[in-house]
Amino acid sequence: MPVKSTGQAIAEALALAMDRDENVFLAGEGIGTSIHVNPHLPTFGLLERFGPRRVRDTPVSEAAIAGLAVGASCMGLRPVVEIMFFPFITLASDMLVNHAAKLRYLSGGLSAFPLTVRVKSGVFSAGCQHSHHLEAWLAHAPGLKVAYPSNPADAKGLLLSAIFDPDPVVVVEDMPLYWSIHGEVPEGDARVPLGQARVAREGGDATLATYGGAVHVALAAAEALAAEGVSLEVIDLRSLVPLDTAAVFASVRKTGRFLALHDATRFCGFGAELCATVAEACFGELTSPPCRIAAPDIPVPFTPAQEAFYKPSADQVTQAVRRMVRG
Amino acid sequence: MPVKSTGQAIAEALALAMDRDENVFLAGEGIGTSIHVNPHLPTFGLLERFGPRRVRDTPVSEAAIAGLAVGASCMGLRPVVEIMFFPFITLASDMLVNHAAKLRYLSGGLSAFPLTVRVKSGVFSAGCQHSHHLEAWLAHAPGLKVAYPSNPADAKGLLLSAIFDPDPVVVVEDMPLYWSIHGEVPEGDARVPLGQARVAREGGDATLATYGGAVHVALAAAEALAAEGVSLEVIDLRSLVPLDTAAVFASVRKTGRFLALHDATRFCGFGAELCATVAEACFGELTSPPCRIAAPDIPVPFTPAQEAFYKPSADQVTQAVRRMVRG
Amino acid sequence: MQRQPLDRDQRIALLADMLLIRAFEERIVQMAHEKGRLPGMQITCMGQEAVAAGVVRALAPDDVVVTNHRSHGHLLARGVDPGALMAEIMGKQDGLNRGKSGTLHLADPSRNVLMTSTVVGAAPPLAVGAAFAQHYRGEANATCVFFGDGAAAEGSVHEAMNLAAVWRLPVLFVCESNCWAGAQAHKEHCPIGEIARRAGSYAMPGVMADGNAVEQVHDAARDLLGHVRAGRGPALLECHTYRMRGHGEHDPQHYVDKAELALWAERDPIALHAEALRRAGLLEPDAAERLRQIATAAVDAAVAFADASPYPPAAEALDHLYVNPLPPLAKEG
Amino acid sequence: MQRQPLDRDQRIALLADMLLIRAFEERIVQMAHEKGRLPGMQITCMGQEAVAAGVVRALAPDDVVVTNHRSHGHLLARGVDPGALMAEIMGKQDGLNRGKSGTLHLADPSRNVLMTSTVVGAAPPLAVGAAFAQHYRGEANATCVFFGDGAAAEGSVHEAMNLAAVWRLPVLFVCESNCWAGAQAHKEHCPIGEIARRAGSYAMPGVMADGNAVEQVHDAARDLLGHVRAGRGPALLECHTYRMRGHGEHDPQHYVDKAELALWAERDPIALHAEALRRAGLLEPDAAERLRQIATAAVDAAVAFADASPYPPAAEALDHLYVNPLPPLAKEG
Ligand SMILES: Cc1ncc(C[n+]2csc(CCOP(=O)(O)OP(=O)(O)O)c2C)c(N)n1
Ligand SMILES: Cc1ncc(C[n+]2csc(CCOP(=O)(O)OP(=O)(O)O)c2C)c(N)n1
Ligand SMILES: [Mg+2]
Ligand SMILES: [Mg+2]
Repeated sequence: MPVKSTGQAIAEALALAMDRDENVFLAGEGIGTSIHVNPHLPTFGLLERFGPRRVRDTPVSEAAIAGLAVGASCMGLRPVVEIMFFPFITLASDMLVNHAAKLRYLSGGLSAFPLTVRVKSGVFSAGCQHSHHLEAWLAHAPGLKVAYPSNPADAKGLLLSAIFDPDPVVVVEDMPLYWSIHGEVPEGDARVPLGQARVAREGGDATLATYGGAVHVALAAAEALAAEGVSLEVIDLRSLVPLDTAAVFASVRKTGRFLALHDATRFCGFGAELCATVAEACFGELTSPPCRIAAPDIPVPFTPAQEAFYKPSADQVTQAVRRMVRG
Repeated sequence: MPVKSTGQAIAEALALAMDRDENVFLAGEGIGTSIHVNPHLPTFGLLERFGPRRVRDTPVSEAAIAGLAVGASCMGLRPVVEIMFFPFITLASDMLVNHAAKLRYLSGGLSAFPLTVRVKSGVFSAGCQHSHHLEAWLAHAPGLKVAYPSNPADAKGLLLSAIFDPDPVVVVEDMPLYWSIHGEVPEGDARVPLGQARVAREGGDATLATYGGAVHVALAAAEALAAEGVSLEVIDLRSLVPLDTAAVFASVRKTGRFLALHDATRFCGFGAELCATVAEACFGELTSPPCRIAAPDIPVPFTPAQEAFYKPSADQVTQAVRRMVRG
Repeated sequence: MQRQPLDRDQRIALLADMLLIRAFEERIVQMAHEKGRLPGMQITCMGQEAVAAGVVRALAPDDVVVTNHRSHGHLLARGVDPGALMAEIMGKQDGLNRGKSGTLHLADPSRNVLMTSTVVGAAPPLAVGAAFAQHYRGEANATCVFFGDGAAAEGSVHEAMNLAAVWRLPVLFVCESNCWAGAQAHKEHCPIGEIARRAGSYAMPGVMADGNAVEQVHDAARDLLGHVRAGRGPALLECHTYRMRGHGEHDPQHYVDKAELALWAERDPIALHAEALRRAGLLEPDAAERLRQIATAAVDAAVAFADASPYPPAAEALDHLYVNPLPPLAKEG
Repeated sequence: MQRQPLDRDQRIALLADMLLIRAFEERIVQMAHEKGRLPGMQITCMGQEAVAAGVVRALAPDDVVVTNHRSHGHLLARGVDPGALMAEIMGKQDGLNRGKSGTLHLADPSRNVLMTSTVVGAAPPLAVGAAFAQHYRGEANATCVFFGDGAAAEGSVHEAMNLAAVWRLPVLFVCESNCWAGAQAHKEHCPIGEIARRAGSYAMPGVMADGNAVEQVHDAARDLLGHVRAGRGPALLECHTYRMRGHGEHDPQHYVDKAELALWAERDPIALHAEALRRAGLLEPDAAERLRQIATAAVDAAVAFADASPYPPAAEALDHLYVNPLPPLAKEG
């Protein structure tokens, strides 16, 4: 299989979906003509290839972008729109939460909204108005589905599933992965179903569930722990809604220990859902308290050392696992 | 102490704050001239009493209302603005989450934003574009504080604390309580500090933590359980941020059992945070898995029987407690 | 632009539409005050019938309608079945949306009443999306969106108009300017008194019509739809009218100047149009009354249909959220 | 409106301001391309100095400034210390905001540069809040808010203008219309080519100024501030200028027509103003060069100051969030 960057894999999914279905179009700020000249950007070259009818630069109007997706999808198109950075999803949140997620329900099942929102996440020295991990918001909005890939093959496969899913799906893309993570990517329409977690590394001593860029932090920690004889199972959730609780519970039943890891802040983060559901379902099998490793409850800081302080590290993971395993 | 409705108690807090501090003003849609003639509405009579300079009806512009609060508070005023119904907080969420919550941090502590947002919540036969419990969103936004009173005295006391707190505070008001719940309300500036839970009913067999209107559901359940010889301790959290974990943990250490209850949907709801934190901190003391009682993961339905189906009931609580206590 | 003059049947159809809407809304008002009869708040378009009839009759069947909380008139003018509408307002199983919508979020995709949002200001961006689909597919249809004068203060309306303009999308923006936004008078939220003048911010034509003169509304809508359908981008029609009742039936209108209300009552759109038809010799003496009876009978039948329909089962609350529902979450052990 | 003509010192001060801003931005550009020197993206106002100097010099010290991501010029014209500014851009402890803001969210409340938001379109509603406070207290000051032409497409800008207008708040809206929003040309986001014309939607005066002619900008700002201070409500000033570099230094401007860029380079605001002063006999032959050297020296000193400042401690990331911090969460057993 060819090796691609995560950004290239996403671009491949977008191109494939557009080739396959005339109803697919792209819209967003700078997705056609971009300030960037970077072949690892997911929309690189797509304007040239598909033209301005299907690859549409929008004004800076997040509510209208989301409204465009809702309205067009209700007419049977398959919009794939981009919200440039995660904090700006607030500006689209009425359209996503009160409309994309609810209008089918309100119609009594008469309407459908097969739209996809791509949103760029991550921490990249721009401070808290550009970086804010809000996946727990999306996951708490019934009617949305949420995918959060960690690698090129999943980024492609989950995006394809999202685009061809009949319901609204938000795909969170950890922007730094675009160029930092390369991997084998199956050719063609290689979808990864929503709601199927992946065991990123097998292990027997403890289970860690995570998603997105944090998967790589977890894998680094698992590697370090292996050298100490501690074996950490890393589950890459891949989608948060639907959530593959079966995979998580099966692993916890095997290891008896559970950790959740994410770049979002801790309080009311997605890790709370994970720990709560594991505590409820696997109470008898847990040999130690579930544990969250997450960012502190602060905005993403700007100055480099503080930014690093914010982001959960492999070190924090190894320490937490060690404490857990050694009692 | 005089007995008041929850709405009257809130009105009392607003009037008291305005009397005490010229920097306090009110703004929102219909908070001056209202379509309602109802003495249990929190802003009833305030326009007449304080005049249109301090009680300001705004256009239907939630982002501008929130921006008004952020900008005015940065200048030293103490705005108290209203977002009419909880789902519309989405439209204010950029201003609240990216600005009210972050601008002090970004200033390196030079600025302060002593603003209060009152938002009306609850389920009242208007469907899911008027009813959506989003307190977990607010609690997941570092930089905000969140209060959620259940009765007249707390509604008054928490609102006073919010208004005079130097940080941004969102106070969620369960609208149906305005007229349905009456109680004794201390006169004068009787603040209830943010971050102090209240034991609403003592009990020894299990601990239930909740807030807002759900407190009354929990108390009804506790009453029913008492008749069966099961004693449920009900903790009214009163504020979600800061969260009085000490009070919750102390109770769980006594009872060994924990339930979280709220009207919000279950997945990634505030109950996840409660169960996760209890599971982490009180693992050894828990004799059964923590348990969430929450709305199903659907929008608030319109038709009456489905609306009732949505809302967690005392029956659901008693059943869950029974299952837990009887093993 | 050349516009066909309306023939007799068309002019009478406008009257019949308005009478049906009026009869329907009068019944809603009546039932709203019968305890336990209708769940939730009841918002009517009483007095604004000419906007609904005049605009909607100007649309082609394939045109799309997107509307807001004050939508009964738009749906009825569109030919939506009054029985299914009434049943939905009651939350019944045979309602348009199986009781999921209630009065506030009515949709009838079979009649291209595509979406309704009760979030003030949300309908315009939704409509822009629908119009985009029409444009993308090369269809010659338009999307017509109704919003209130109060809604014009929402940022979403600006974004929608701007996007429709730069992309030249076929949207007819219809502002039902009824002098109120809740208890707020027009001048308290609009500094220029006229929403239509904002069309200039988006290089689109903006027309202010007398919203109580059904033929004026109709003609303006037809003209602007001509512009829109010709691929020349969106257009804005403001219809100046009056909300004859409170915001909803829970609003006693205590803040409304009774003299102002009386003045507008004299300009009742139905009476005005009937009078015009009579003067033109197109309406026999008892014809209006006959049409009114037909409308009443239709509403009677609608109520009977709705009354006969059961409520949907409570557990159906779990349905209709996703096309592909989530798998049930794994449960303990 | 009667306006005092500027005296020699004032006209030279405008030149000095622009030279300082230019020198500062040139240094930022240079340092942006030195690896590891400046964290994050670097956005400059190169070419737009006349807007910053012309508008900010028209303000009184008690007036409030709210700005956006392209703010260096606004702060420097306001007299903010270049050393503290440079240190902040570097993320240093002696930066304006102890490294918490970086280049994108600079605030200096001591100079009434109250808030900066890098959320496009957010500055105007924040400014309306500040102006409300001035109005509420009966102060005679104004709030001046800078936003881009791209930002004008955001709903928040509409809401802000509308609210300021109905409440007649003292806001001067300044649109820096620099022909680009990222890689998007003006006509792709604005259907009328001129943001100033939208003032008519809010019953406020709207003026389009040549944003490269500092005295024209200054005069227009003074006139509009006169209107604003007189309690006659907000005003809108659009300054037509050009973003001479990429959106930020990470943008190679590959989509920019080099001929267009060259045309604008010929209209450099500094050269234009220096030439005007020279023609008026107000600038000795080497005076401009002397002022340039002063500016360069100030920037040298700023860089030296910033370089000497340490980074703030990592754990300080936990500070400055709340005035009344949350109590630490209770921990296990
Ligand atoms: C975003 C939002 N804010 C507030 C409300 C509450 N609300 C419902 S209708 C209304 C007034 C709307 O006035 P207008 O747009 O003129 O429509 P009208 O009711 O006059 O037809 C308000 C404020 C809402 N539904 N949505
Ligand atoms: C709400 C929001 N959307 C998108 C962005 C990304 N962004 C930053 S600057 C910019 C372009 C702004 O253009 P304009 O307002 O004209 O300002 P200029 O950069 O030209 O000064 C965009 C889209 C943002 N910061 N905030
Ligand atoms: Mg209205
Ligand atoms: Mg620009």
